[in-house]
Parts: sequence; C-alpha cells; structure tokens
Amino acid sequence: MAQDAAGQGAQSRFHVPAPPARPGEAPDFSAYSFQKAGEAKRPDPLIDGARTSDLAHGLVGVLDHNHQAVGEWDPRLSPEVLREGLSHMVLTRIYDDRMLKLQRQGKMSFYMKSAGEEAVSVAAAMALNKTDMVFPSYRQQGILIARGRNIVDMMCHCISNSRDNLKGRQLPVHYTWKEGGFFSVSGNLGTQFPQAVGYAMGCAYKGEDSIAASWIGDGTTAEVDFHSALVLASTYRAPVILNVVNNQWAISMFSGISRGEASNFAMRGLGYGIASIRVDANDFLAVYAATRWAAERARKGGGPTFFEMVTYRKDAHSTSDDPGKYRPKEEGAQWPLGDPIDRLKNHLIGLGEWDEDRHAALEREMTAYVTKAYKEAESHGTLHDGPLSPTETIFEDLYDKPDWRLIRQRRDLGV
Amino acid sequence: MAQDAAGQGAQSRFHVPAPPARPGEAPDFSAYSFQKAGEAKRPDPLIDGARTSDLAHGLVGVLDHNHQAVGEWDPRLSPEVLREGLSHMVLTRIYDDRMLKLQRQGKMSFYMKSAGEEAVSVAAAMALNKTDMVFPSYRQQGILIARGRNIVDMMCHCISNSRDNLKGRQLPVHYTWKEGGFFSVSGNLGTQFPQAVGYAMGCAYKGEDSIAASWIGDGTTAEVDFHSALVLASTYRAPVILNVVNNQWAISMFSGISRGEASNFAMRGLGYGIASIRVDANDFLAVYAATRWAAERARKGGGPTFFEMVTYRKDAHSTSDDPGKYRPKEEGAQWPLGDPIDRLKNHLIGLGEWDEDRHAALEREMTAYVTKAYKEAESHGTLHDGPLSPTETIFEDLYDKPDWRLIRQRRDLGV
Amino acid sequence: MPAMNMLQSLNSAMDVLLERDGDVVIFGEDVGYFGGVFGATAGLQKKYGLDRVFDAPINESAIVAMAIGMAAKGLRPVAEIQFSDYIFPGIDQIVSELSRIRYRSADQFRTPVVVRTPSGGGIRGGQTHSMSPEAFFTHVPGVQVVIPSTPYDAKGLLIAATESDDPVIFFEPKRIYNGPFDGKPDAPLKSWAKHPKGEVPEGHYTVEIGKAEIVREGQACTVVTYGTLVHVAEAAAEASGIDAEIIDLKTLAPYDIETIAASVHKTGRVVVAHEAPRTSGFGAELAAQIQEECFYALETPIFRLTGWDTPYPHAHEWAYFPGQERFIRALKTVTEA
Amino acid sequence: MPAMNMLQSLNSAMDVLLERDGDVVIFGEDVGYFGGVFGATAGLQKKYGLDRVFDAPINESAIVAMAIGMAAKGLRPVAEIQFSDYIFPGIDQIVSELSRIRYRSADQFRTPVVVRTPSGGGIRGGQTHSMSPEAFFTHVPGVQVVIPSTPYDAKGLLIAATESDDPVIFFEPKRIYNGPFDGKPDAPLKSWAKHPKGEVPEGHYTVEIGKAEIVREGQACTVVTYGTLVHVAEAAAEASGIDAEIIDLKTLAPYDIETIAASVHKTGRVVVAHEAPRTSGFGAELAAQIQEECFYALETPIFRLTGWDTPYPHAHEWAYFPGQERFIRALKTVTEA
Ligand SMILES: Cc1ncc(C[n+]2csc(CCOP(=O)(O)OP(=O)(O)O)c2C)c(N)n1
Ligand SMILES: Cc1ncc(C[n+]2csc(CCOP(=O)(O)OP(=O)(O)O)c2C)c(N)n1
Ligand SMILES: [Mg+2]
Ligand SMILES: [Mg+2]
Repeated sequence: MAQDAAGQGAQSRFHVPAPPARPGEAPDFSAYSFQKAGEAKRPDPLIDGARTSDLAHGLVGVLDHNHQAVGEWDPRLSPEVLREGLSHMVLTRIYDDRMLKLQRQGKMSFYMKSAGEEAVSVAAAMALNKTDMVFPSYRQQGILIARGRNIVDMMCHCISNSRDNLKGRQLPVHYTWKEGGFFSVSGNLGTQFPQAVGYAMGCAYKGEDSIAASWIGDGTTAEVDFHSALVLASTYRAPVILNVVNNQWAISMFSGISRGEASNFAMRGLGYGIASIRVDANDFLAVYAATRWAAERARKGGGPTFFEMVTYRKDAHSTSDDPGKYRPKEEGAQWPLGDPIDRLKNHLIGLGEWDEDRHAALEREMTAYVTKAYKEAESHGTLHDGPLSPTETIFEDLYDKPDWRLIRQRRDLGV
Repeated sequence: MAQDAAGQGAQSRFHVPAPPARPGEAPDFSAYSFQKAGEAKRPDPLIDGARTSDLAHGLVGVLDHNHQAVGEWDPRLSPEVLREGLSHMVLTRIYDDRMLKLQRQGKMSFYMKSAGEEAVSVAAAMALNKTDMVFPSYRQQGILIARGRNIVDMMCHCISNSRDNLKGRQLPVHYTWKEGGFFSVSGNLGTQFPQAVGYAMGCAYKGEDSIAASWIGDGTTAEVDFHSALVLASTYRAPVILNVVNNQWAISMFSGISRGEASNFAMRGLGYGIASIRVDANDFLAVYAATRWAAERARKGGGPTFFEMVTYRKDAHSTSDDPGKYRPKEEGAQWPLGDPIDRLKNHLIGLGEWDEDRHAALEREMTAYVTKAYKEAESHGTLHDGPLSPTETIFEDLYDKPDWRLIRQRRDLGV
Repeated sequence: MPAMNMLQSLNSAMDVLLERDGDVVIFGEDVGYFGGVFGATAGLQKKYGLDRVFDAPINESAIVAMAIGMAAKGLRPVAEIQFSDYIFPGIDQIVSELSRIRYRSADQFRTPVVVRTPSGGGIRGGQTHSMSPEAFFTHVPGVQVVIPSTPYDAKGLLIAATESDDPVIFFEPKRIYNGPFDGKPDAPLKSWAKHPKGEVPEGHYTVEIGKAEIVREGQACTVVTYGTLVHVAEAAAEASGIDAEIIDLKTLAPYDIETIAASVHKTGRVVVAHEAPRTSGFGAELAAQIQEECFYALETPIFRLTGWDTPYPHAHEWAYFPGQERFIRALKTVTEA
Repeated sequence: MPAMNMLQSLNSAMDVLLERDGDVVIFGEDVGYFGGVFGATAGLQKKYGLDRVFDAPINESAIVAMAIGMAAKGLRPVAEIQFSDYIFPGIDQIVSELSRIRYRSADQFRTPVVVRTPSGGGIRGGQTHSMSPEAFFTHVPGVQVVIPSTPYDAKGLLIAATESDDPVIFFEPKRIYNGPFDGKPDAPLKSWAKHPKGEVPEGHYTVEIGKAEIVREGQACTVVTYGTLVHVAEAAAEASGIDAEIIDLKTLAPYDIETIAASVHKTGRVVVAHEAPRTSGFGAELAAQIQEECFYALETPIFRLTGWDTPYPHAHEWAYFPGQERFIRALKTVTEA
C-alpha cells in the first residue's frame, strides 16, 4: 500500500480507507486471499504462540469446495454430532427470522440476527465444555441454543415480559444465563473481552480446568478493551479463547476502518506472542476443530488462543439499519466462503447421512417449535401489552440491601 | 514457553511473570538475543509495512563491538555532526545529574533523569526537522537540548520560579516548548501517543510535509492509548513515528509485565501492518539512521513507522524510588548494549576525530555551563523561596475569558 | 425560514461550518458514507469529500485523541460519539488532556475540539443507549458543556461551539431529534414544524454559549432544566395551570447563574430537573448554588426532579423518565408548600 | 494496641484479608515485589506468594476488567490504581460494567471488587498526582464510595469493603498516609502515634460502610467533610475557638444523611468541604440534600469550601488546597452571618 501512496506523488497525503464496493457497484472480493481447505497444518496445541505465524496468515478450513472434509484439522465427528450441529444452526436461523418478524410487528423494541454466522457460535459451543464460561457479544445466540437453553426463556427476555430472567432491564438479545455458563452481554462493545481473561485467570487460580471464551466483532478490535484483553492474556498466560468474529462490517463501516493496513485480524495476536489462527468460520468443522485445539491448549497450561473467525454478516446490523444504504445488496450472496448451514448440510448429504427431504422436515419441525414456543412466551406478556416484571424491580439488585436513597425513590415513584 | 507450562504437569495454572534477577542475584541477560551491528538490511523507506518482519525481530545497529560504523544503516555523518550529537548527549547527562542534586537539596519538588537513554532523544531530534512536532514522555529532555532550548529556561521550569514558562502549573520535567515543536508533556502515561497521530494527520490534511513523532516507555505499551495510536496510524496511514523506549523497567516492574509472552515490543506493530523496527538505541548512529528512514517514509506518503528503541534505564525511575529495592545494582553496568555516550565517544576516537582530553574538556565546559545557567535560573526564584509566577495565574488559561465562577473564586482567594 | 427538525438543523450547522472553514473536519463511527446512525451528518461526505467527513474506528478514546492532535495542529474537529453512554472509554482523553492542554501549556497550545454526542432516554434504548452523563463533564475544569433543546438553538450553539477556541462537550437530546416531547409516552409524536424554534435560518448564526433563556415567564415558581425536559416542563405547566417560570439552561458549564438567580428572587420556589440519576447529578450543583445565592428569597426547599439512582431500565423506562405526571407533582409540591 | 500510620493499617487490613480468605487477591502497578509506590502492599507478596499479590500491566482499564472477571469467578480482588488521577482510563469498566453487572444480570452475577486508590493533594504532585475524583463515582449507581480519614477507619473500612458483595471505590487520602494534617503546610509533620485512631488492632475488625462519625461535637455549626479535610476542620475549630460539630462522612455513597440531618437541625449552620473542584463536586450533593432535608432549620446559606474550578496547580498548591485559614474564614462566615 505504501507504494501506491508513493506513486501518488511521493508526498504525504491525508488517507481514509474505503470499501471496494458501495451500493450500486459490483461486489469485489479481489482483496481477499484464502488458503485452501485442508492445507493448513495442525500443530501440537502446546506450540509456542510465536510459532503460529503461518496459521495467522493462512486459513484453517476443513470442508473443501466439494463439501468434503479434508486435511489435518478434520475433527472426524460422528454423523450424529454433525446432525446435532446442523439442527442447532437451523434452529438459530429460524429463531432469528421469527424474532425479526415479531420486532417488526412491535412485539419487541429491537433485535439483532446472526444470519450467516451460526457456525461461529454453535460449533464453538459444542467444542467447549458446558462448564466453560462464555463472554459473548450480542450475536452469539447460537451458543444458548447449542447449550440447550429453553427458547421460551430466550423469547421472554426479548419481549421483556413478566418472565424475562433479566426483569426487563436489558435490551433484547442482551442475554444472561449463568446456569448455562453464559455471561451477561453488555451493550458496550469490547468490555467483556478483558473480563473473560480475568475469569480465566480465576479458573487457573482455583486450579480448575474450566476455561473462558469471548467473542467480539471486527469493528470492536479497535476498541481499547481489545488491547487490554490481549495484554492480560499474554502476560498471565490465561486459559482463554479470544475470538474476533470478522463478519466484514461494523454497522456501516467496512472492516478496513479497524483493520487498517494489516492484511487480516489474526496477525494482531502474534504481536503479543499469543497463538493466533485465522479460521473459515462458515465451515462448521473448522470452527469446531479450532476451538477444540484452543481448549486443549488452554486446559493443559499452554495459555490463550486468538482466533479471527472469518465470516459475513448476511443481514442488517440490527433492526435499526438498512444495509442497502452502505453496501452492495449482492455482496452476501456472493461471499466466497458460502453459507455455514448449506455447507454442513451438503457435507452430510455427501456422506449419505442427510437428504433434502430430511432437511425440509427439520426446517418444518423447527419452525413449528419456534411458533409454539412464542405462543407460550407471549402468554407471559409482551413489552407492549404487559405484564412486565413488577415496576418496583427497577430498584432491586443494585446492592445487598437498598440504601435510604433507593427506598425513598421507590416511595416517590409510589410502587 | 507453553512447553514448560505443559511440562509443569499439563494443567492450566496461574502464571505471573518475574524478572530473571532481583536484588542480591546476579544480573541475567540470557533471555536477550541481539542481531549483530551491520547485519540488518535497510529496505527502501516505502516498503510495505507488512514486509518489515525481519527488522522487527532483528536489531538495527551500526556501531560494532570495535565502535566502528558498519552495514547498510550507517548514516555516514560528518565528524562535526557526530561531535554535535556527543556534546548534546554529554550536556543532557550533566544537566540531569545537576538537577538531581538540586532536587536533593530541595530546590525542586521532583526530578527524572534520562541517564543511559540520551541517544534515544538526541539522535532522533537531530534526524528530524525542527518543524516536526514531537510528543514526548517525561524522559526526552535530550530533544530540548538538541533543539537548542536555553537550559536556563528548562531550569526555570524545573524549579517552578517566576520565569517558568508553564507558570508553575506542571511538575518538573513536564516541559512544553511550542516554538521548538515540543508538545506539552502529560503526567498521564500514553495519552500523547494517539494525539501525535492526530497531529500528523493534521499535517497531511494541510498538505505540509512536516510530520509528528512520539515516545512512550515499555511499560506504557500496555496502556489503552498504545492501541489507539497504532489503530489510528494504520487506518489513516499517518505520517508519524511511534517510538517505544524499552529501557527494561517501568518503575519496579520489568518489561515482561507489559510484553508478556512476546519476545519483543517491535513485533506489536506488525499486527497493524505498520513498518516495525527494533533499534539498538544506545547506538547514536542507529537511532539517527532509523529515524531518518522513518521520516523519509512518512514525508513521502509511506505512512507510520513503529520503533522499539532498546536501551536501559541506568538510574532510578524518578527521585521517588530506589532501584536497589527491586533490581540488581550491577544490572546497568553489565547491560549488553553499553552506554550511548561511551560508544559514540569511542567511535569518534577511532575515527581520529576525538580524544580523551577533548572529552574531558567538553565535560568541564558543559559542567561550567550548567552551573552558570543554574545561577541565572535561581536568580528568578525557586519553588521553595520564590518568587513564583503570580498566584492569580492559577485562574488563567482555562478559557478565552474567565467565567463568573473563576472570577468569584479568584476573589474568594483574595488575589 | 425553513422548518427543520433537530437532526436537520445540526446537519445544517455542520454544512455551514464545513463550507466556511476548510479547517473543520467531522468524524466518528458511521458518520461518513452512512451519515451517522441518526443521520446527523447525512450527505456531508458526499458534498465535502472523504477527507472532511469520515468514519473513525470504534474507539472513543482514539476519536478524542485524534481530535486533540488535529486541533493542536490548527484544525477544528467536530467528533461524534455515537451514544453518550459510550463516551467513557474516551473520558480520560477529555478529563486529563482535552480540558487541560491550554492550561498546562500556559496557552501555548489550544485544542478547540467539539465532541457531539446524543444523550438521554425515552427511545427504549435500555441502559446503554439512554444515559445523560452531562454532570461528569461539569466537574471537569476546562471544558464547556452545552445541551440544546430546539433545532434553532442546536444549530446556533453547534456553530458557536465549533468557533470557540475552547473544548465543548455537546450533548444532543436524542428523544427530541424529531419533535418536541411533552413527557407523555403515549401521546402522538409532535413535529418541530409547529414549534417556533423549529424555524431555522439556512445560513450562519450563533447562539451564545453560557446564556440561558426564559422559555416561559411565570410567577409561581422557577423550573431550571435543559434538553428534553424543557418541553416536559412546558407541557406540565400548561396541563397543571401552574404559573411556572421555565429556564432552559442550554449551557451547563458555565451555567447562567444571573438568569437563574433573578428568577428565583422573583418566585422563591424552585424545581431543578434532569433525567440523570439524582445523586451528584447536575441538579445538585444548581440546588447548592441557588440556595447560596438566593437563600433569603427561598420559601420552600429546592425540589430535585431527576432519574433514579439506578441504571436506565429498558422495559420500565417510563417509570424512570421524569414525565409529565411527576413534573406536575413537583410543581405542586413547591407551589403548595 | 500498636500504633500504625495509615499505610501500615491498610497493609495490615490486606494481610488479615489474605490470611483469612484464599479467594482474596491483590494486584496493581508496582504492588507486587516492590510493595507499591507508597508501600501499602509491602511484604505481602513475600508472605503470600506471587499468585496472591502481583504486578499488573500499566493499563487501569485492564486492571478493573481483570478484577471484574476474577470476581465473577468467585475471587475477591483488591485492585490498586496507583494514583486516582489515573483511574480515568479504567472508568468505563467501572461505570458501564462493574457497577451494573449485578443489576443487568438480575443478580445472577456479582462482582465484589475493591478498587483502592490514593487521592488528594498536598504532596506537591501537580495536576496529575493530586486529584480528588470521588464525586464522579458518587454519580454512578451500583458502586459504593469510601474515604477513610484515620488508620483505624482505613483498616476497618477496607476489610468491610472487601467482604462486601458489592463493588467499592476506596479512596485513600495520601496526604495523611503518614500523619494527620492540620492544613498548615509549614507546620511540622504530625505523627499518627499521638492520634487516638492511630491505635489499630492487629486482627480482624470492620468499620460499617455507610455510617458517618461525629469527630467533634459542637453547637455553633456543622462541618460535613471527609478524608484529609477532617483534620483541617478539627484544627480550624481549635484554632478559631468556633464550636463546630465536625462530621467525618467516611462513606460518600451511600452517605449517612441521618447523622448529617440531626446535626444540622441542631446547629442550623453548615460548611461542606472537599478538595475537589467546586462545580459539581460532592459538596453540591450534600448542600442540595441538606437544604431539602433541613430547610426550615437553616439559618444561613450552606457554605461550600472547595478546591477551585481549575486543575490542581503544582507550585501554588497551597493556594488551591482548602487550608486552615480558608477553613476558619468559612466557619466565621456561617457562624457570624
Ligand atoms: C463502546 C461502544 N461504542 C459504540 C457502540 C455502538 N455500536 C454498537 S454495535 C457497533 C458495531 C460493531 O461492529 P462489530 O464489532 O464488527 O460487531 P458486529 O456487529 O459486526 O458483530 C457499534 C459501533 C457500542 N455499542 N459501544
Ligand atoms: C495512566 C498512568 N498510570 C500510571 C502512572 C504512574 N507511572 C508513572 S511512570 C510509570 C512507569 C512507566 O514506565 P515506562 O512506560 O516503562 O516508562 P519509563 O519511566 O521507563 O521511561 C508509572 C506506572 C501514570 N503516570 N499514568
Ligand atoms: Mg462486524
Ligand atoms: Mg521503561
């Protein structure tokens, strides 16, 4: 890049990066280069972090263009496990679609889908132990589904009704589920990244072999907490998995605004001496295998792993934006790494362990399941029509016991 | 490092790094490996930042163990320039020593020396243009000296007297000198690093070919502003030089607390796609050549350069600590990269351009100069006995005109 | 004069600034091509180019620091923090740097930075899109704090802020971006078109920083407030028939003590109101200063009408927001005592 | 009982905590081998090991975040921020996270973190080693704010803070680490040995969070203050012969309104005092609440004795610090009015 600047007249000039294509232009992926599935080597999980440069610049992939599992990273999962993963991803997508519709109908204030990114959360959740604490962003609802949270409870949170386990305090999709090892999702980007490291240090301190994992987006890598997390993880060799979900966009900003002149995000971890790996995150098997590798590394005292999970945000950032306003409509459809559900489905079909009819049946089943669940959820109220959790709950859970200020304020409100 | 953790029983355990040697133990530099002087290649200054990995892992050095200038990075400076650099470094050291004594005598509240690190600031200042703005930490007083600031003015600031150009508002050594392109030194670590990038962007915005440079310490690389600066510099390809002065210690903490598992600090820049170079910063010629290279790169539109300036903090962190309490006394004397003044002096002697007598004369001259300057400075008052800048100045320079609050408060104080 | 809502008037202010002064640059998260998540900068990048109006990485500390550096070089940066809830990663650069550089350099360097940021609740944003953190900044010597309550003031104050040689933290009450709000969540949305201050000149003008305005004259009591609550106060006065004098502060640092004191000397009864939590909110400063200034004129305790000492709840946001009902109760309390 | 200065009593508190509870960990910049730049943690790493008391990278945000994560896992971290001036890089993790995790998770997760940090001026630290930022944190729902003024209270409050299930920001008035200060810079340094609260039990005890103490009974007026200024107030009362009742708040959030109100109802005259800048300092909250609570008992305006609305100057620090002289003038003002 320096060269063309020089070419531009060998004089420093103000530079602001821009994406290759904007609305009305043809999608352009020429800046991307992806190592072929099966090519990346799989080193011993206790490898010195500094020696993972090839993995940071390459791409760990298992499913090739024929949807066959190839190479050292193939986790060799049984058809049962693969079908379980497929069904979690399908449920996640159908759940998201349904929630979006309900938001449009005014049943909830806000929603965020994970369309196209289901493998990131589902495969990771299946590769981790249930006792491992996850510190997700707002786009890893797939973890809740894979860990078996009742979707009625998830819906009750999203519609902020009387059964919302967060008492209506949080925006939709900002879940918390301690039982399931799912930490409180913050609306503030990045803050959970260093917290996850602290939690992981706590696991090590207590001599447990549980670990922690966290997810942030490509745009969030620019945030101060990103650096805090990597410094802590490196210095204290924490048993933590730090995932950057590079879905190419941060609301309207392309990944270049946070990546800058670097060719990818995985490289960033190398500078801290942390094992750093770039993963085809639309490849369920690759995400599963990589997460397993990192979990083994962490449990055995090898320390942290930093992942760039390469994927694409297929839909809007949230219900508050229209992606047609800032990127080509066709970009998602043409994304070179395809769709995580299609790819796992075709892999299973290739194995003779799945077919179109069974898939259609699965989709019908999940759709019915979601519809039924929503009926039940709605029976506990909606944000719009209530019932909500009792009003006085807004004064609870700040301190062990409310002090005089909260007691008076509750009285002032008359609840 | 992962391996030994594994060796420790293949189980995650709480890890806190510790320095190789503490007081009473023998200094241990076995963890260090330094590329030989002259070995590092000098690429075109417009090289793609991503292609500087060898320079980040190596060490740019010019003066070899015989004090001869070797290799591609030799800036081929005239004896006059070399003697000028030597004399600035000698003055800086004598100035520091004198100020320290005066602090012990109660003439000022606080002081921080730069002993052993003089080349970092003096060589850089000489390699930059006077119109380039510097955003230093509190340990680059050598820049002021090299840029010809009157040391009487520097002293008047340090003793907070009536002629302190900062009106007694700042701690000693927290200089500001706009005329000399020296930005206000903050007591808050790291904040100047991203500010320098913004300033450099301003230079590019205005189409000027002046640039900016900033310095922080090894410990400060952990700070949030470090990441902010590198993200900005990379994204906007700013004409800035970002220096990490790795003097091995952050008050009592060894560099491993901020470096973590990484083998050095220069690597950190690579992850941002920034040209990253490790420099023997006790080698005047190496610092000069590297800074020149980066300045050319910046002016020609090549963007930022990130330097790890490898040196050693010979004396205490400040007048508030005793290094004997946390590191071996002999560590400084045994530092493998020697002393910047001795090395340049011996180089000049080797060239037949200097000798011990001239050096002794230079030291005498500088000592007399400093002594005389201090007499003049003290004639304008000292913190202890005054006169100080008028008391009412504490209410000035907040806003264009003081608002009613400041007017009343000044009245309340009766000044 | 054209009718503008507050987003349009802010956009117009930045248009005027970019047009008149080549040193003005505007940046923040999503402010470039997209024009900002609320659209405040819509169209400006297209009109003035990528180097005048551009996207910034998601790092509020870097955004403020970049602005400081640019300002030190002579530019006039207008930086956007997408929501004021997210100003905290950048607050060190404001408290320790932006506010002090002129002072600690003894006026060698000035950093005329404007930080624009939408604040306040009432849009179902939950605890991370609803904060009113203005009080924090009023405790920081060296920064000015501004909060407009109408499109006209928003434009005039933003131009004045950008032309000021000293830093300004500019809070935008997002609840009233598109129309005034009378504090009744279920009432139909009003439009700025019908509001006198919805009329906004196309060109350059300024509204003075540090001057409050009496938006409603009255004898019964004085209401001191700012932003969204100015409109709630007006509606409450109308609805209750209580003859309240309502002061729109517009600037919190430095606040216009003269206008406040004059009114309180007249009425002797005071309500100070804000959305932020009660404890150490800006209402505390106002009450403390008013009781000192007008002690012998006061007939009843100064009433603080505020948000509660909790995070801003999502589902129960209207139990938190000081709406019309609570406002009327406050007016009754001070006037009937 | 042994005499301890405040550093020794804090050290003793941490010693007791580490001894009794294996989940207590202590970290911060230079706190490990070196024992902290003021020596508060001296000897603790040697006694309890590298994994209980250790150095942290220079990143206050990371320090708070690490503490949050550890606390969520069940540890009881006591983190040190080397100077309270440097808490701002970490304030987002306090405002947006630490204070809210219990609330936003509906009590699924608790984060019992203590953040210890030396604050206040009077040690020639200049503007970056002298701040008193306590007011910022009193505006943050969900955190408790504590400031001791004696070795005895420091130990008892730090133990109580660490045993509390809710976060505490624990300010240590560094000016009085080594001895009480009567507000006369030139007077010889006093020692804690002669102060009754310099006697500190070796073992475990707590001082209740949220309870203030009347450290001097009086009839003429009420002084509400905390930290270093408690001693300046006492000295000013003695020196002036004004019969002031002096309240040491000890906890600012939640502050002990009962004790304050009872005293004000008795005296009718009030001085609230702190070192921090005046505008929106904690004195504003106190004055606002007192005038509401005790309106009809007040005979004169509540007097705010504070630092100025400027950064803390270096050379002129004694013109900024509310010393004995200014204190006496304040007492006269309220008692002679
Ligand atoms: C500290 C902070 N700054 C800004 C925002 C507003 N915001 C919410 S999501 C978002 C974009 C995040 O993009 P990315 O990190 O790529 O995650 P993605 O949404 O793509 O999963 C922004 C700017 C925020 N929530 N927190
Ligand atoms: C934000 C902040 N945190 C902590 C400090 C206290 N402090 C002053 S200097 C210092 C050590 C800095 O070490 P390093 O970055 O290596 O620079 P050096 O002093 O070695 O040049 C610390 C912790 C500070 N000044 N600012
Ligand atoms: Mg993204
Ligand atoms: Mg250092």
